[in-house]
Amino acid sequence: MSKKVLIQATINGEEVEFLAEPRQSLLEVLREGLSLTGAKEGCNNGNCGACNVILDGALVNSCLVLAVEIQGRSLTTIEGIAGPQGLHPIQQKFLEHAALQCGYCTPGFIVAAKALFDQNPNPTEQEVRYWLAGNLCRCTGYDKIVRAVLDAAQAIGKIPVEEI
Amino acid sequence: MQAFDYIAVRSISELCSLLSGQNGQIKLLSGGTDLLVQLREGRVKARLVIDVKYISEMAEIAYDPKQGLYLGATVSCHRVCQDPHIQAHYPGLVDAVALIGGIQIQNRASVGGNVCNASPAADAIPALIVHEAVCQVVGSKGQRQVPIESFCTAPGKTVLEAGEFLLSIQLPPPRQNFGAHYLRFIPRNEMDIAVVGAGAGVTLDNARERFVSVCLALGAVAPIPLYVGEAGAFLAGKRVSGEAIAEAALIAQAAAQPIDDLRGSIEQRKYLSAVLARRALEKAVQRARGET
Amino acid sequence: MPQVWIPALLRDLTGGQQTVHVPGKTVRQVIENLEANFPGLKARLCQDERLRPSILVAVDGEISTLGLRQGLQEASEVHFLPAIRGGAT
Amino acid sequence: MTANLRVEQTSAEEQKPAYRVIGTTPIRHDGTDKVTGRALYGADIRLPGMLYGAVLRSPHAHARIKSIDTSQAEALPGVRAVVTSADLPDLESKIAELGEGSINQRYQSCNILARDKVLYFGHPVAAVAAADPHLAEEALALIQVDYDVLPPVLDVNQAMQADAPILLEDLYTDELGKKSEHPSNIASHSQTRLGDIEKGFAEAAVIVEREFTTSMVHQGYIEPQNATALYNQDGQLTIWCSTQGAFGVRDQVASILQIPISKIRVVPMEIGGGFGGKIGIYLEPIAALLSRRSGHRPVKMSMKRSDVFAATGPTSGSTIRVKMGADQQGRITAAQAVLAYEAGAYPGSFVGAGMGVIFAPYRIEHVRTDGYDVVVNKPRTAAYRAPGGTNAAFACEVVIDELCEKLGIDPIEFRLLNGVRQGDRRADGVVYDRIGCLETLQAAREHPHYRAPLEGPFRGRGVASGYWGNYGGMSSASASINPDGTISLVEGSVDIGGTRTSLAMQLAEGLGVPAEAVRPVVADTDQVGYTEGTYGSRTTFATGLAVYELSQILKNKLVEHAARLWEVEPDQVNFAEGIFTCADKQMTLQDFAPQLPEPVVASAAVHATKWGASFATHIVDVEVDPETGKVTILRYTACQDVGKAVYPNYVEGQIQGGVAQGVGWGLNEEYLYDEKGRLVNASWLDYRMPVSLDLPMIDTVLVEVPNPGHPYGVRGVGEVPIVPPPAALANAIYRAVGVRMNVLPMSPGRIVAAIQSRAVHVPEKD
Repeated sequence: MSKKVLIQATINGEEVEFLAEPRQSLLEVLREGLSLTGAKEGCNNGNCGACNVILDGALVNSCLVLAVEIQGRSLTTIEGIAGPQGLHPIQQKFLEHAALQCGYCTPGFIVAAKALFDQNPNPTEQEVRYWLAGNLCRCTGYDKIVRAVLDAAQAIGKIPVEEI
Repeated sequence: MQAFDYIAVRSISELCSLLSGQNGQIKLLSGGTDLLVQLREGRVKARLVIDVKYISEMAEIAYDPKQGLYLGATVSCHRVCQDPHIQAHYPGLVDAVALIGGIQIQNRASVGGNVCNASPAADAIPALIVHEAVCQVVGSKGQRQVPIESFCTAPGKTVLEAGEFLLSIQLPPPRQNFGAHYLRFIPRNEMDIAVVGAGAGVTLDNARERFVSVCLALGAVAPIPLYVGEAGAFLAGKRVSGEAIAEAALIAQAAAQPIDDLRGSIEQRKYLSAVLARRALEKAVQRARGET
Repeated sequence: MPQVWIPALLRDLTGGQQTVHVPGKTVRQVIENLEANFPGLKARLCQDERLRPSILVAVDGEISTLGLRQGLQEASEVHFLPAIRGGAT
Repeated sequence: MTANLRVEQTSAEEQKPAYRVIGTTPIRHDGTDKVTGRALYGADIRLPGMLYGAVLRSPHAHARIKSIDTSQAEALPGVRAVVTSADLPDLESKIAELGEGSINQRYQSCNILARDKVLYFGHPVAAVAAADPHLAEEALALIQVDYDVLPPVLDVNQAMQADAPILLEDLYTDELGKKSEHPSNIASHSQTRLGDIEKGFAEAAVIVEREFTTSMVHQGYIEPQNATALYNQDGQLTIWCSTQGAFGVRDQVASILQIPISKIRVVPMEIGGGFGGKIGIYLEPIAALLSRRSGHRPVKMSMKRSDVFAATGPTSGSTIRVKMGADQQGRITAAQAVLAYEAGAYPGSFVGAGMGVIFAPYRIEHVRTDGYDVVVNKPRTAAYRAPGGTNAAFACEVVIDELCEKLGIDPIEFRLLNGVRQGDRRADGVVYDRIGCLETLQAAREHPHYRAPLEGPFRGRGVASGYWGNYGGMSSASASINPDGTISLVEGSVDIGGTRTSLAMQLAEGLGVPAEAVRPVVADTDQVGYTEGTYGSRTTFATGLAVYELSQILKNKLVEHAARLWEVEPDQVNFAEGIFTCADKQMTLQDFAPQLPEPVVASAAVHATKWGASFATHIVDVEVDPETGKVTILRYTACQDVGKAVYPNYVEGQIQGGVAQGVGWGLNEEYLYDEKGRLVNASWLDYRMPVSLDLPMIDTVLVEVPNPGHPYGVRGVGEVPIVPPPAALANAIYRAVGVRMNVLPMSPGRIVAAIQSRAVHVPEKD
C-alpha cells in the first residue's frame, strides 16, 4: 500500500479535505470515503457515464480520475445539482417526463445534461443524443430522457439567469 | 489495482530528472482514459505515476500560418475539437478526435495519449499521418523528431525509449487546395473502437482538377496505423475521378493486413478498407474544393 | 366428466389420444383414474404424491394454486403445463 | 411527428369505467431521491467495521479442480477471511422451487462456488474478505488453483452430439418424467402437439422452412450485482442487496447455506435494473460465509462489470427450425418448430417459454413444437424479459413475412386473418381468455406510420408481432390510515420502474384520494407477507390486486367507523371519491382521519392466477448502408395491448425500454467466445448495447383491452415489448436490401456478407 495523500478540493461548493491512496479512483473516494454515493459505478472503465461528475467545468467519468488528481480543483457531483430553492429544472423535468425507471443511471445523465447546458443552452435533439452517447441507460430506450433534457432547456430558458 | 506512487510535475526539467532518476515501471498520466483502465485490469504495471498535464509546454496549442500547429501532448480531445484554427486548417484531425469516446472521455483523453497508447485502431494517428504530423520526443539525450507514421512500432509499442516522452506533435502549415478527412466504421454510432478507420489528405492543383499529392492512412488493419504510400503515389498527378479514387482504394485494400478479432473479421476489414478509403478520399477532395 | 389434455410426450401411453374424458372431482382423482386406464402415466406427472415441480396444472385455462387438490367440475378442461415465469425491468 | 397514443378497446358489453387516479401521471414517490442521488442502492451501503469481498473466478471454460491452496492469501495482512466451496454445506441432489422454474439445488450451490469442476469462464472458485477492496483483489492473486483443463462445449449443436464431452455426469435427459439411459448434455426434451401436422402441411399451398440461430445476450442492467451480509454472533443473518425479490433471496440463501429462513432477513435496497437477471443469487451466500468467517463483520461485495458479463444472467443462444404452411387465401394450415436453447452450465433455459411464444399470435389447427434444454460451457442462463420469447418470435415472424411475400398478402392483413382471439386454443391446447392480439394489429394498420410512404434507396419497413404470457403469483401488502388522512402502504414488491406509484395509485383509486396521499414503502422480508419478485410482468397486476383488496378492506372499516360517528347503519353511509356522505352530512377522509377512535389498518395477500396475456405488433423503418451493412433505424412504432395503463408514462417507458433492448439484441449484442471458451467482449465497449445516438424516438400505442382478471383491467406490460423487435428489423432489412437474415445479431459484417453472397433478388416494395 502506498502512502495516503492529503487532498484539498472544493466539492459542491464546500472545501473538503480527505486522505486518498494514489490508486484510489475519484469515484471510489466519493462513494466509500465521502459518502457521496450519488455517483454510481456501472463499469469502472469509462463506458457508461453512471459516475459522471463535473471537474473544473468539464464533464468526466469519476472512475477514470484518480482521487489525488483533484488536489486544489473544484468538483460538482449529483448531490450539488439541486439548489437551496429545490430541484434543478433538469431534475424536475426528469420526474415530469418519467425519464427514469430504475434510476441508477439517472444521476449520471443529470450531471451530463447540466454540463451540456453550461456549454450549449439550446441543444437540438441530435446534439442532446450526441452529448449523452457516453451515458448508458438500459431501461428507457432514451426517448423520455432526451425529451426531458430538451424540455429542461426550454424551462431554463424561461428562468432569469440569476435564479438558476 | 496495484499500489503506486503519484506525483504531479510542473516543468519539463522536473519530469526529465524524475525520469532519469528512476528506472522502470513509470507511467505518465495525462487524461488517464487508457492508462487507468490498463492499470486496473493489470495489463500494465506502474510503481510511479507521473501526472504531466500541469507542464505548460505540454498543455499548449499554438497556431501560426507559417509554422503550422503546435499541439502539446496533453491537450485534451475536447480542446482540439473546439480550437478554431484546428477546425479551419486541420479538418481530418477534428474528424478523428471528435470520434474518440463520449464527451466525458474527450474532456480527459489527450491526442498525445492516443498516440502513445499505440493502438492499431487509434483514431487520431491516421488523421495525423494525413496531416503529416511530426512527434517531438524529449529524453535525457535531448530532443528528436519522429514522423508520426514511424512513431508506433507494434500494438502498444512506440519508438519511445526509457526516459523519453512525447512533448508535442507538430503539424505543417496548411497548404492551398488541401482537404482532409478521417472516418471509421463502428457498428454503433458512438462508444466503439474502429473496425477500420481511414484518413485521406489531398492537395489538388489550382484548377482543383488534378491530385498534386495524396496521403492515405488506415487504422485497425495492421499492427500499427498504416500509411499507404502506394495509394498516394498512384494518385499523384492523376485527374480527380471516381475511377482513380476507386483504384486507389483497392490499393489501400491490398495493403491492409488485418487480423480476425472480436471487432471484425479479416474479410470484413479487407472489404471495409476499400469502402472507407474511397469515402475518405471523396470527402477530402470535396473539402479541397471547398465544397463542404 | 372432466376432459384431460394429455401432454404430447405422454400420448404414447394413451395410444396417441390427445384428450381423454376421465371421471374425478379433483386433479388427484383424475390422475388416479388415468393411471388405471393408462399405466405409467401417474409416475410421469407426479413425484412423492405431488405434481413434479416442473409441471403446473391448469383448469379451464387458469393455473391452479392447489395442484393435485384442485377441485374439478363436470365440464372442466385439465391441462398439464411447464412452469415458466419471466422478468421485465 | 412522434406521438404516443392511447386507444381504448373496451367492447360494447365491457364496462368503460371512469377513473380518478388510474391512468394519470403523478410524480413518482421515489422520484426526488432518485434525481438527487440520494436513493440508496445496494452498493451504497456502509456499515461500521465493514470489509470488502472479492471473488476468484475460473480462467477456464471447462476444467476439473484438482486443488485449491488459500494459505498465502490468508497470510496477507489485512485479509480477514477466505472461503471456497468446502465452506458450503454439501447438498443432496434435489429439486427446489425457487420461483423461476425449477432449479436443482445442488447445481445452484455449485454455481455459487464451484466444487469439483468449473463449467464456464468466470465460474467462482474462491472468495476473500479484506479491509479494502484493493487488498482483497491482491489476495485473490495469491490463491493457487490447480486445474485439469477439459475440452469446452460451446454451442447447442456441439453439445447435442453423441460424442460431445459431458458437462454434468449426473445429468440425464428428462422427457416428462422419463430419463435417458446415459448421461447427456440435453437436460430435457419437451413437446406440444395439436391436431395432425401432416394433414396440415398437405393442405398448404405454400410452405416455408428455415433455420435460425441466435447468440447469447445479456440483460445489461447498469448496476452490477452486489450484496452486503452481516452474519451476527446469534446466528441471525442480514443481507442487504440488489434483487428483484427479497423473499426469493431469503429462500435461496436458506437452501444453499442450509439454515432456517427464520434466521435470515433480506433487505432489498434500490435496484439498478434487473430484467430477470437479479432473481437468482450469486454473491449473497458468499458474503454471508465471509462475514461469519471474518468474526461476524459486515462484508460488502460488488461485481466488476466483466464479472457481470462472464458469470451472471445471460439469456440463451439458440438454434430454431421453423416450418409453416399456408393456403392460397393466406390461412396458416400447419406450423412446426424445433427449438434448442443453451442453458449454460446448468439446466434451466427458457426453451419451454419459447415453445409457448413461437406460434402464440396465430390460430393454427395443426401445430407441433419440440424443445431441448442443453447445457454448454457458458454461464448459467437466467431470465431476460420475456425469457425465451424473442429468439422464438424472431424465427416465426421472419417465416411469416416470407409466407406473406410468397402469397402477395400485406403482413398485417395476413396476421389479422390468422390472429388469435378469445376462445382460440394455444399450441399447448389451453383456451385464450379476452386478449388484444387483433386490436394491436388493427392499431398498427391504422397508425400513420404504416400508411406513411417510405422512399429512398436501401430503406425498408418491417412488421412483427409478439406474445408473452405474463404471470401472477403471491403478493402481500398492508396499509394504515394516518391521522392526517394519508395512507401508508407497505408492500413486498421491489420497485424497479415506478411500481411504488402504480401500486399507490391503485390504493388511491380504491379510496378516492390522490396518488400523493398514499406513501408507499418497499418492505424487507421481516416486515411484510411473502411476495414473489418483480418479474413476469406481475407487480402492477398481482401486488396491485393485493393493494386493491387493501383498499376494499380499508373502505369497509372506514364506512363502519363513519356510521358509528354519525350514529347510523353502515349501509346508510356512502363512500365515494374520498368523501363520506349520509343524508345531508358529508366529510372527507382528511376530515375524518383525526377523529378515528382506533387505528385503521389492513393487510391483504393474494395468489393471483388470472393474469392476462399480452400481445404487441411493431413497425420499424430502416435504412441499410449496403457497403458497410450498418442499419439505421428511421422510425419505430410499438402497438401493445396493455390491459389498462395504470401509470401511462411508465407503461410507455416499459415499451420503449423493451424495444431498445430488442433492437440491441437484433443488431449488435452478442457474447463472443474464443475457441477455448473465454469470453472476449466482457465490457460495454465491446458488448454493444444501444447508445442514445443509435435510436430514434420510439412511438407507442397503448391499446387498452382490459384483463377480466383484475378489477381495473391490469395486464402485465413489461416483457412483451422485447419480443417483436429483432424480427421486425429482419423483415425491414429484407425489404431494404433483399437479404433474409436468419442469424442474430444482424451485425454489419453479417449483413454485408449476406448481401455479397445472395443471388441477385430485389424484393417488391409494398
